[in-house]
Amino acid sequence: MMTLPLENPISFTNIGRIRWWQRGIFASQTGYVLLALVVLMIVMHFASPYFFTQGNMQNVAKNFSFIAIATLGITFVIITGGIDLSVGSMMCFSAMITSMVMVELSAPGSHFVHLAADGKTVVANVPGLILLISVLAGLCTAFIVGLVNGFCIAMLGLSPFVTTLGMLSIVRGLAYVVSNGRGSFPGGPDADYFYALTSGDVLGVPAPFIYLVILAVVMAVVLHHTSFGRHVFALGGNEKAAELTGIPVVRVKIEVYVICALAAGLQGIIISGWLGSAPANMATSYELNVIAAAVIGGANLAGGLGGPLGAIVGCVLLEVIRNGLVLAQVNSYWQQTLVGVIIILAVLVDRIRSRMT
Amino acid sequence: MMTLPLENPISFTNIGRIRWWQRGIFASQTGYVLLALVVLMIVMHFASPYFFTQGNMQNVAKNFSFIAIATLGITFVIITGGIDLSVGSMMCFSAMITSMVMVELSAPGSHFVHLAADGKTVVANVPGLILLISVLAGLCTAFIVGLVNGFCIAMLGLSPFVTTLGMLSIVRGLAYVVSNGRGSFPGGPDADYFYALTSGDVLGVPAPFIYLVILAVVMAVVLHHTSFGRHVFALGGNEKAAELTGIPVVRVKIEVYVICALAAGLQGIIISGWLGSAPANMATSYELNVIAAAVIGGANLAGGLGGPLGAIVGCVLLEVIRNGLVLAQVNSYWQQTLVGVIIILAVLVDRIRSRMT
Amino acid sequence: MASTGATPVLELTGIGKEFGAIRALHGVDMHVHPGEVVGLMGDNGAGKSTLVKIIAGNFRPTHGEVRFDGNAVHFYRPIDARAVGIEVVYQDLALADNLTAAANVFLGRELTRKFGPIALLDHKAMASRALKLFGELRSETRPDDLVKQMSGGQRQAVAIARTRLSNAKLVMMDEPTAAISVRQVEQVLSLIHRLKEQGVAVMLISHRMPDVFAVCDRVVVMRRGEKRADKAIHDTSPEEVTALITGAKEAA
Amino acid sequence: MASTGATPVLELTGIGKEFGAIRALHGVDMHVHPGEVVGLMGDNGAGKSTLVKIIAGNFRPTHGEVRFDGNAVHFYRPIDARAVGIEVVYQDLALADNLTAAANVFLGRELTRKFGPIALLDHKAMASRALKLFGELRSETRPDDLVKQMSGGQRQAVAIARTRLSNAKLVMMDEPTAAISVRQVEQVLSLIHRLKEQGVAVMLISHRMPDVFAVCDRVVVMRRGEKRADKAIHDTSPEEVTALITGAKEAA
Amino acid sequence: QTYKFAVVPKAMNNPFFDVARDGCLKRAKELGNVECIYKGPIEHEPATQAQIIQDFITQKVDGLAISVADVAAMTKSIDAATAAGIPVITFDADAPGSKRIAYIGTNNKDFGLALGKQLAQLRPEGGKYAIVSGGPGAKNLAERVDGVRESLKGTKWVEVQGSPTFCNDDSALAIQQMSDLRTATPDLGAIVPIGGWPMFAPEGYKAFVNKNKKDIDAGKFTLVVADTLKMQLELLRDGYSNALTGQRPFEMGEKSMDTLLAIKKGQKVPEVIYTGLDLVTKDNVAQLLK
Ligand SMILES: Nc1ncnc2c1ncn2[C@@H]1O[C@H](COP(=O)(O)OP(=O)(O)OP(=O)(O)O)[C@@H](O)[C@H]1O
Ligand SMILES: Nc1ncnc2c1ncn2[C@@H]1O[C@H](COP(=O)(O)OP(=O)(O)OP(=O)(O)O)[C@@H](O)[C@H]1O
Ligand SMILES: [Mg+2]
Ligand SMILES: [Mg+2]
Repeated sequence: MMTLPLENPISFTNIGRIRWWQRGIFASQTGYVLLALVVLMIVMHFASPYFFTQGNMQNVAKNFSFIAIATLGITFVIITGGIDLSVGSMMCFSAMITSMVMVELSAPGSHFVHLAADGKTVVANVPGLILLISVLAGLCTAFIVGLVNGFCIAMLGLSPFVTTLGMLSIVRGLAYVVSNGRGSFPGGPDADYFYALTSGDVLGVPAPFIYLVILAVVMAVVLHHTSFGRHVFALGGNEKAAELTGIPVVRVKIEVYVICALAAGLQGIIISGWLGSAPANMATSYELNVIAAAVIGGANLAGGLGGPLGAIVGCVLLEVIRNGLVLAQVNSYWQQTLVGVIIILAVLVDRIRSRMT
Repeated sequence: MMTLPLENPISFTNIGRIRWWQRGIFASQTGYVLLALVVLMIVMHFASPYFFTQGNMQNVAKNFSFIAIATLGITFVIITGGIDLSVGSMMCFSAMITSMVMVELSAPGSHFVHLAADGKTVVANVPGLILLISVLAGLCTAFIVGLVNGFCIAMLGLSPFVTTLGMLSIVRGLAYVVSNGRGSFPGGPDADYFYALTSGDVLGVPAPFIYLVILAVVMAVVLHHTSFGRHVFALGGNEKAAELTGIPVVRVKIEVYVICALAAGLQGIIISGWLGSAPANMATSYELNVIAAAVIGGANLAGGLGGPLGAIVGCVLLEVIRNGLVLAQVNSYWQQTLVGVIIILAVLVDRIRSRMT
Repeated sequence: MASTGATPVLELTGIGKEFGAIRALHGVDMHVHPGEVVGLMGDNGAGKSTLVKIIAGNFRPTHGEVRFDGNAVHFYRPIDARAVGIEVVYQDLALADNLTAAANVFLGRELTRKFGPIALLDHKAMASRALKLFGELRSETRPDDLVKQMSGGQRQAVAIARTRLSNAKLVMMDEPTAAISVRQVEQVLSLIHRLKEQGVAVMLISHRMPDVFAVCDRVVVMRRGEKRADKAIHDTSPEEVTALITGAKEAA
Repeated sequence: MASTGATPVLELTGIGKEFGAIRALHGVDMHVHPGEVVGLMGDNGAGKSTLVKIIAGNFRPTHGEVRFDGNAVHFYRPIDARAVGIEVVYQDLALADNLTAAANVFLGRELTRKFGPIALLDHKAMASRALKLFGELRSETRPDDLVKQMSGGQRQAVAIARTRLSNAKLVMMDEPTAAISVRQVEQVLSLIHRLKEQGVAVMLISHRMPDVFAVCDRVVVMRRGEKRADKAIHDTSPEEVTALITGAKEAA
Repeated sequence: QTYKFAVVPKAMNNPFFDVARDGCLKRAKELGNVECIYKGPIEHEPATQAQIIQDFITQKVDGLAISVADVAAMTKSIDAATAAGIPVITFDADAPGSKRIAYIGTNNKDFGLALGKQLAQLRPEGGKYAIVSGGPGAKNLAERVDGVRESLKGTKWVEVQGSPTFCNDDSALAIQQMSDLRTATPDLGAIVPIGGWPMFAPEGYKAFVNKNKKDIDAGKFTLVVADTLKMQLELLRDGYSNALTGQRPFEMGEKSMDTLLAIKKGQKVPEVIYTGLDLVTKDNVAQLLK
């Protein structure tokens, strides 16, 4: 289209410079919760001299990575203004499918493992293939569940809360059905690779933490530098407007629930690798923790706000509270009360910001 | 103010009559979920001959009344666009305080019970006074918790999700602390009144059901025929507008959380009467059921929509599913899956409506 | 004309407001007398709505003082401003979409009937009163329809109808005629005339030059958060005001 | 003037729409030719926005047929209408409050740069392009500000700027000048002129009589969901149109 | 004639009850004329369990075997069932004051005492110890904690602050808490989980043990764990714990069916049937694994 030459270009005389501390993370809930986290860590340091030991820090890093990947996933959903209560069940179901498939494929006589003449089992195919297939099977399950969630919410227009609450029940039930309540254990020739990939570490950094960092960076790029991310935010800001401006709302919504389910599935598989088992009650009621972590980190359940950094900060905060209270040898009955108090105090710090403006 | 005489009063020539089936309950999610409920009950009748027996219907009536009162309370919160995750813990804590106070006051030597000459205890005061005081103590606790929730959310502006999640933890922790993890039992001279009032029945109608009906009617009147109710809806519709038009937003919000906590407290006290005990893990994770019931019945988590009939229909539906599947002797692992499927199907019925318009 | 001798209803001195790095208002002095209609004009983003919101207790000013009826006032919430007699038609209308038109008109001051100790809403009275108010505005708005389902102009009529309920001392209207039709515009202007006759001070924000010149006694022009002109209407012309708004003329 | 011989871009026959008991539209016939500017006027609640939303694929009509470029079309979603070349400025603006002005302008058609297989947003290009568009409209709107924090007129500028991105065949503007200032009104009108010159059909909904008479070739008047008049602009007068709108004159 | 017996666990998400269930199912199949219905609350929650019992009463099952989630609450339900003519027995967790006909299971106090005694025998020199428990509301677990404390009272073992921790039957959490306990008190001499939770996650458990392998081998850190599921025995065999004390849930299931059938046939049954405890150490683990 043709543009008019501007006689006098628009200038903004009443706009000052935004100071660094009024911008980006410093003006966000994430920033203030991070501040609260730092304060909390200092307090914990004085409550227990062992808090800042290398071993404990490794532990904390591993433990929070265990829910952080799922939190990254649910953050997408929360940004669109949705919610996914099925993440806990999904973690369990994916883990279970993965280890069942792994065991199944490793059974002598399957396509992958043959009996050698001397009666010992021999892996006939590429090493790692069984692992790959079983992890894919677990993720595939998650994919399908995410698709069903997305379909019900985006196409049929059901409420995300009810749909995913139903799915929580469905998926957990299926986990009981397939395992007959017994849970399952990864096994077979590839189990060792599996354990190495899930609970090993690289130069002292736990593997799950590395995955988390990679996924968080990818997520940051996707959210802020791709059209898809833009659409996710637009959906959460004003769904009607998103629809009117031609954003494929249905597709974006479905994608978001699929991402969330996949993240939960991956999370479950990693946990099961660390546990060495996929019990049927694994990750029960983790959904509340995962949502809480995202929300504490600054995602807004009303939609339109959230990001990977916040998700991680929220998870770290929850883990530091848990770990710290045990280290500080607080009476267990009081622990639960204190967890609640600290959570509320941590988000309260964010109010400093509104007072300051 | 003076009014201008109208030359020609406004008439609306392009407005037809709204047919009865396009109005009120018939045009609401509540109506369609009610329809789904009826269908489900018919199915259950064929699945189990015991379903429509008088005894079972009484059971169903009692069981759903057990979460329905709390659901009425949370419906207020949901209408304002908030959420309260602390209801389950609140139920437990109130029940525990009530029975602890009851036992405490009934101990010989307290102001209420004296030792007679023959060594037996004698109630010195009015019969029922102990009961009254202990129930008030339980409700008072709920009142305080509701006040704290409301204060954090309305005055400090914290997110309802995080605040009440923190409170869930705090209240449950306190329940463990006060009972030392052991729970408590109603006792003393007034325990029998207590049991009569909570698990008795009037002409075959369970007492909790009667309370429920009374409270639901009161709630309907409050929501639709008082200024307070109007303000609750306005808050859910557009909080900013409510603030601008001079609605005392802070007060209404606090009141709403107090009502919710009181309802949960009352609910807990009734349950403990029926159970004859207030165990420390009572009502664990009931918050999801309570919220689900409200949402299934047509309340909208985004605010502005909901009512007592919907809350009750939601509770009945959940109870019929639970009860029906046990009666139908469905494999218990499949039960959980089916619960989820039926919940989703029930709200799906509501989509018929949008298709029809 | 306004009685310039009396104390002004509203007096602003050195009002400033910053949103982070944006200086939305800077050193605004202004006063409005009872029975005076002041037009507030300015380019988009000049700070008009911000000024209205400060007077209405919606924001607190970063600098300066607001005096109402001769006393310095500090409004913490909109309800405080309403209590002293300030009524506002907000630019974004401030309607609760899930309520009916009648409910919105009476929001915050519902009509009730006492039944013993209990005050129940008087639905009928509110609906008929609302219908009368809409009729006065010549607006085809049905009191029992949900605001969600209404057209832009109907929504605006609901917001304007609200100000008619109380005996306000100052009525501020932020672009009340933006979305409404020719016929209703006339009604709103005549409404302003009637308010003036009753001694109510009115502040009218509008981009419609003819409307401002039809009803206002005085016009205040804002530009980039600063007051550039404050003139009696018969001392100025639409051309001058336009020049002030666009910045072609610096001040007057 | 419009080339009445060619096929119309848009042709409506017998369009009707009911919302429950409300008959928002009834038997509306209408056509718009390429390069023609049609003004759509009517009282509040007359059904103008509803008609726009039907053409834009937002609602489906209860009765009647929409033909675009000579073919009968059924839009299921707004994106379908956009795909064939219909651009709309909605009355409620359709902005995502949590995004910046630039992001809103480019919503649904972001500019990207390819890095291998990955297409990343080109923030700089979008911001500078948006700034240019706002400049064309003479609007003091900053591309990097959040829409949430913007004044009413700045928001409207963002919504108008959107239509400038594509090569639309039909642009519908639902009260585009309601909230904007004098200077920007001129720019919007001149924008409409330019669109016309490029052969784009424009449908302008406005309550501002002078604007309609300044740019439109033809004016259509609606009343209570029915079309009451459809006249070339030089065959009518503001007075007649006003009479038609208010119902003083039944039809013309 | 066939009988329908309902087995109601405290919580279906606990692997312990899966074993009991398997016992019931196996025995029911062997008996031929018995059907075993296994159904309980998903999580440990007394009100839900009471509602489920009500449903079974409505359904007129022929007998109920209940693992009591809350004594007072279940006493009412058991009495209601008895009033409706349904014989009730309890297993795993008892309600002594109720009208239940028999109890099949372990004495939880004894269980705790046994755990304590094992620790005292392994490490008479004493030290600091911590307990990991399941849920703060479970009575049987509280009894076990009391048992452990009682049997270690006269010894040189002292309990650290903050013990017991509650893992809510969550294996991952149990292991995390064990690591934290060890970090908090580096000279911690022993951890006694009074349920098998940490070992239900074998890899995580092994990782924890491997970190402390040196101390364990040196006899400075001891793990005495409750329950004797197969995977636990294997872990013990491989040197990942020092001792196990187990109940016999499978037997509880079997005996429940037998007892209910006997009651139905009008035979007299003993009021308390202890299924006994298995005390396992390196020496006898092979025999139990057989
Ligand atoms: N909440 C806010 N946060 C940050 N900036 C704001 C906020 N509200 C307004 N502003 C900015 O302050 C300036 C003045 O806005 P205001 O709404 O007062 O303009 P206005 O004169 O009413 O314009 P219009 O005629 O378009 O309604 C604008 O630049 C706007 O972006
Ligand atoms: N979603 C809806 N549901 C029910 N009724 C509706 C809905 N949308 C519009 N209406 C009704 O349809 C009629 C026409 O509305 P519309 O928005 O088209 O009017 P309009 O001509 O654009 O008016 P304005 O000039 O005020 O914008 C009104 O009576 C309105 O109440
Ligand atoms: Mg404004
Ligand atoms: Mg309109």
